[in-house]
Amino acid sequence: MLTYIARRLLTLIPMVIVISFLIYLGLELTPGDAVSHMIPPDAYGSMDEDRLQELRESLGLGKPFLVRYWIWISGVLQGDFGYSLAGGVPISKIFLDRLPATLELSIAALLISTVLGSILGTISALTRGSLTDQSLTVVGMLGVSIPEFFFGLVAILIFALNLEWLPVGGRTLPGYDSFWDRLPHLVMPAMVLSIMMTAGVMRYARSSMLDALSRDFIRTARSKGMPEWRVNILHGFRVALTPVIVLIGFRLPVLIGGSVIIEQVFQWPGIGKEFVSAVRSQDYPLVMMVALFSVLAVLVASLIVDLLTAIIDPRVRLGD
Amino acid sequence: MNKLLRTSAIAIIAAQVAGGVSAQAINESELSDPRVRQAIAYAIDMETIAETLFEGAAIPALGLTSDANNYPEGMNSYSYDPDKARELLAEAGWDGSRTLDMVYYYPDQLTADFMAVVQAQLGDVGIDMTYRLLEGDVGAQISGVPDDPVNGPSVVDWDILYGARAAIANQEYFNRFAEGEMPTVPTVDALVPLVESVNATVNPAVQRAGFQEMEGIINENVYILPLYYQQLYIFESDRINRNGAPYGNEQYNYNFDVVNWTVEPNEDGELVAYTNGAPMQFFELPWQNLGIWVHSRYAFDTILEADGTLTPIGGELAETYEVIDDGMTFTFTLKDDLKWHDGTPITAADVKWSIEAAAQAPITHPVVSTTLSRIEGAEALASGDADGMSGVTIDGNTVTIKFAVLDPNVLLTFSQFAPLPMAYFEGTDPLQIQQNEFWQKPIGSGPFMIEEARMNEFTTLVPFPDYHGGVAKIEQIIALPSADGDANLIRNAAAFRADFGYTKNATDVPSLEEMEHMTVRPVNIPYTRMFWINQFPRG
Amino acid sequence: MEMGNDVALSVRNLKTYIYTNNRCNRALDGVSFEIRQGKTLCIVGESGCGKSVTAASIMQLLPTLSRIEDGEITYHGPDGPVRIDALERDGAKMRAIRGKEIAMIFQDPMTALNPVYSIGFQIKEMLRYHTSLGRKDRHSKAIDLLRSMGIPLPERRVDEYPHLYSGGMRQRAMIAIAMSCNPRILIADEPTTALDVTIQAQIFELMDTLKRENGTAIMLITHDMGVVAELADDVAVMYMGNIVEAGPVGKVLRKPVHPYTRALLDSIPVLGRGKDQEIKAIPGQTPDPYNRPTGCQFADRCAYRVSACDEMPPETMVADDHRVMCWRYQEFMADAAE
Amino acid sequence: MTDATVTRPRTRRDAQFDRIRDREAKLAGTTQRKGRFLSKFLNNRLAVIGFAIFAVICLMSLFAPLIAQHDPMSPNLRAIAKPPSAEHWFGTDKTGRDIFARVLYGGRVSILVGLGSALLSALIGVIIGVYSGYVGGWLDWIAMRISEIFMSFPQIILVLLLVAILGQSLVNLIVIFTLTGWGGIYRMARARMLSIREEEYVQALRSFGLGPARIAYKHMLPNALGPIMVNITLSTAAFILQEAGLSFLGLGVPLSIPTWGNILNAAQDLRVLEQNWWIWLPVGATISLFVLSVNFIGDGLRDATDPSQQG
Repeated sequence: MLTYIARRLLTLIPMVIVISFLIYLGLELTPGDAVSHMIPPDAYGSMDEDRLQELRESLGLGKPFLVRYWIWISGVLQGDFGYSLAGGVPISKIFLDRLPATLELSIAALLISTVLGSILGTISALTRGSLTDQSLTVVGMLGVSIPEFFFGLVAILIFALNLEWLPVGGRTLPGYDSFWDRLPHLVMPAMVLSIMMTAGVMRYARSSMLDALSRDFIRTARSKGMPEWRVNILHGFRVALTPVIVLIGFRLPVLIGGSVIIEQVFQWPGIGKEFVSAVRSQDYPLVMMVALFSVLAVLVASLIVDLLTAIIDPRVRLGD
Repeated sequence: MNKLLRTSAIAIIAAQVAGGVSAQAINESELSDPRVRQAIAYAIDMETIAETLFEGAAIPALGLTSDANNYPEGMNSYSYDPDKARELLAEAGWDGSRTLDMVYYYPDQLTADFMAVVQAQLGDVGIDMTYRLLEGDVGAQISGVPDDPVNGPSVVDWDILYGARAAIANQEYFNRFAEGEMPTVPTVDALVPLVESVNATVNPAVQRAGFQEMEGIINENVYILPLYYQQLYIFESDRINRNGAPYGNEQYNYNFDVVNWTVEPNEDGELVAYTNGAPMQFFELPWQNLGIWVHSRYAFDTILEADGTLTPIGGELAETYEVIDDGMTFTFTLKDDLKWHDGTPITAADVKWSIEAAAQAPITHPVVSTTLSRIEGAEALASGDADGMSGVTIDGNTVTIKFAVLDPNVLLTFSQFAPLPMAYFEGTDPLQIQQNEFWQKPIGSGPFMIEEARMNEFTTLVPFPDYHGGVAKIEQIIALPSADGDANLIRNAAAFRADFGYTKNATDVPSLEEMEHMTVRPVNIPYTRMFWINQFPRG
Repeated sequence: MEMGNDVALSVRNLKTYIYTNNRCNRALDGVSFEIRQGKTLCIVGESGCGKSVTAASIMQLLPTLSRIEDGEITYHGPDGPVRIDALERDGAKMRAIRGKEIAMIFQDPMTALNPVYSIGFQIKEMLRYHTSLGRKDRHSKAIDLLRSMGIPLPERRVDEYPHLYSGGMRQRAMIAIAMSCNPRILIADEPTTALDVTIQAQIFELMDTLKRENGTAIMLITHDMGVVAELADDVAVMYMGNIVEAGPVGKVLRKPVHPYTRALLDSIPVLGRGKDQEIKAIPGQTPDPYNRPTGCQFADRCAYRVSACDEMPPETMVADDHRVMCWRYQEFMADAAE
Repeated sequence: MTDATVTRPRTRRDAQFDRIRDREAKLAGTTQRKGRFLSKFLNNRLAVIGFAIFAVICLMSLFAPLIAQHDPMSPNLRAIAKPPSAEHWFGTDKTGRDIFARVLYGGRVSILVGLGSALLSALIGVIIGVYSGYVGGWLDWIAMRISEIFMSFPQIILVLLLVAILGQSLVNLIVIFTLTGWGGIYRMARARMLSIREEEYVQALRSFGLGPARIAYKHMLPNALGPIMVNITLSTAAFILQEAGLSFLGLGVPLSIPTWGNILNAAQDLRVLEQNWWIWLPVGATISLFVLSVNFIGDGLRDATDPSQQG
């Protein structure tokens, strides 16, 4: 098991290096750089261009592309993630600041959607063809058909501004130290973020459950006189669970991606919000690290999925 | 206030222009023909746009500066007149075969809507126009100057730029008309000496005469088409009481006496006020955007103090100050017992170091940077021949600054200039001063000190007990990271999470005005939105 | 047919229809038979003839989109007769019968066992619901069962998952599950189709032993006439939802009275008859189940067809233990006698 | 006959079964069978509804110039943010443009972006996937590695990166969606090919001496079309939603072009959200309906083409 994990992780390295090179190259091809973004356009007309050029040089932006890439990648490989160009903040600090927020949001959404999605999907499968099933299917479809930022805006309008039940946004306020203090802030973004995924999980759980229920061992279990709940849950759901977990695992990085928009809507101080502003201000080192981090998240998630599958389904052997 | 400005403008335009326009193209570009530019001016119904689209939150512009005292008699208001526009186009031989490429750099919806309206109005007189948002390196795309200052070809790749000039000194509006500085206008010989003259005097009368003459020439030829004056809107919830403190240009530092403000206690009996402008990743050097952010407003004091219109009115950190030698020497004495927020004394050495660092920092505000670059020894410092400026000398609490070149804005500069504690910047290259970790939680000199800074979440400020102007009455200021023109500002305000702040975004104004707990006050600021019409042929 | 005391289960005029794809498939169209204690009833027929539906009807394990339209299924248990067809499909009463009174083993042991639970779990689950054994007793009983099914090292294998078992072992495990509560009836739905021939023999031997030792009634569904000859006491031949001929194995195999039985027997090689035996395929194809002939289902393929065959023939007793569904069985018998 | 004393209680299903049985009894003997695919698709009520909505929205957008009474681009400063009326069915926006016309014309662009990108990525994915799946070799290896690179990004991150690199424009957006979307279809097509490759008819074709391209595209591809079509519908839905999401971030199609996302973006203004429902509700509903209809179609296609799903 451990050697398997180690090997999988090792194969990630060339992949990550190639990807980082491609991103670096891509950003290199775009006009402008972080320095030009430090100046508001309204003020640009009267700035001293020579001074800015000096700043470029001092930030190392004047060096040839490959040299910069080399400096950057060797730094990263030694654990030095570099500094954000705009404010000189160590990227590791930005990550430490933002990552918990994004993880908190993603995991909350993941939990909501997993629990809700698998329960609803199972209900839907068990009542196949009924009105419940059909309504759940349509509602689920509706869930994946409404732009999530739009959902978020309407939710803010209703729950924060009209009903005043929940805060409009943000993650915390001064003095809100415990998780429970902050919980009201988390509710809306997590719910909205989880909508799409709940619908996805539900749909998937339904078909996975239907598939499991159509299998022979379900008939065997019934033929043994097992009660329905045991047939459905212990035999059906347990088997249906594997593909659902696989789906959820693959969704985790998607969630990190999906939170980009939700973080904007709800002023959630996470990685996604940081990424958008880094992209806008061409803060290469930061863009690179966020992109790489998300790639790593995808790759590691797929590894975790493999491990989880192996734990859940005894038939699966990890490839040697 | 809004009305007042408008009527004064109308009074002036009542007189007819006495023409002296060379009514023909001066190079291959049709846009170098003043009649075409005038036609554009006539084609745009700015009055109606200001009233409807901007819902009154814009004042149609007459000159580049918004101060009617700078206008000569007989300014042409180019009131909406599509027939006149068509006539001028016909005269100029405009055949409609050219589609103008309009660019802009504000990503908001209102700007896009404004562009759509302008497109329709230009189309109405026979000028086809498409518009696009500039991306990437905006600065480079709008500031390139042609090698040949008459025939071009132009370096910038567009026909019209919609942008703005936000200035604290009137000279900023005109300085680019100096020889070979303007990306869009072939050098206008008549303007070159005028630009020089307004920069070389501290005499307001001389400056005004220069501004009037320049405004007249630009207005007549539509070298730049001023569209409207942006106002700034201060909003304030009914919890806040300014206790008589004035309102002014919130983008810059002015005396708004925050020490004496009070706020209604919250449920816990604490005097907590919310505002916006907290940092997202780091606190910005207060030398760039001089008064926008929460820290530059509350945590840093400037040498001098300005009123709401940014006219210097006295000392802030300085006890006394003086301009002597016909403006070539500026000297001031710091108050006694000034302290940084960490309790260490603010010294004249801190000030000298700050002046020298600001002169070298790449992103210092242009007006400040121009003033500092005219100090004796600035060039030697810039070229690396000297470690400091020979023109800045200190004696106890007194700082004396000698200028090599006369600067008209010395007092203005020092009313906006906040010194930093040099102890934290040892070994820092001034070029990378913004990259210093100091900016994660700066130590300032103002009435409030930063208590907690959680980037992208909030910043809290508490009164500085050793403040030279007394201890502030509000017990805590909580700043959220929303900003001017950010949709979140309105959401926070609606959710009672913004007790005071400002916006320049016309879309925000009606929203804020509709909130029962909110009062919105428009403030006239020097901020003109305009079209730069590219009069060089495109390469 | 006489109704002896040894009858474990009787089925009378059973009609089961399947309603998938918005169509109606009359999978069982009036089926009657009995299963006797300590005896083996073999149900034979081509695939799709309704053998498995019969088994599923008895166990009430029909697919969702199907129902028993008509007829009676009566289980003659120790507490008196129970009308299975009237029980709620997955209700408590039905569940008490399943596994405990009537157990079933399935065609494909590869898929009939739940892959995510150990074999032991799947046996003990059964014991937990149908016996009052404690946890430890259940475990040792599971091991005993596996051992008695001839599984080597049962102490270790009891905790293994099905994918580690070979096909034959899985079917033994399946039988172990089925036999764990000493059911009075064992229904085996083609239990060896998916297995090697050598394994088949072992499995059947095992079943035969169980029948003899426990007196279990067995209903064996198969399409293999060789198996029938080997194991059956009684035989029922099914074709398109009807039992066309039923009787003791000796009579049905040796002297079939239905043309279909004959055709079925002719279409398979019989061990011991040598290489020269004539094998005749049954002409034509089975009709579309959604578009059945109105009369005798076999008519289209039958050499004895007459116009009367357009109507459904009644069940006719040839002897007191031998019945047939054919208008012309007498002609057929006469021909066969020649 | 069933003994009345021992009948089970009737359920909703029984009624349904009775209906089917009675109908069958009536139809006995007659045959009328549509193609299995079509009949299954038509039997899926949601898929038919979806297709109807899809068709209506597409046709209305296509014939926007005939249907819309107003120019979607021409502002009217004297009729700003007017609620729906006989003149303006969906009211007017903040510059007095007719929202109904904008939604129709916006549909053209949004559908072009969504459907166009989905079709393009399917085209690329299928061309490469089918060939490399059948032939294998270095081409397969390279395509696989490239797709791995694309697919190891969360989609939105990759899209944002590419927007930053390529810049904002309509064409770029289609290119970006295509770049991010082809990988999935490629992998699916490839996997289908790998399994079909082992089937006997393919071996037979090969023994006839047919070229690999002909076998792959002419004979194998049709057998993989079902899942590909499903994938196209799902991508279309996803791209249309992403277009709207990018507009929200200010990184979508330039605001000078009306698209559904750009129109809906007005809802970011709290006042519009609270007071001018007609500015965002019709377009929000249109996006959702359209995406919903595409999803219904996809679902119907999936059921209709999946042989394992009976009933």
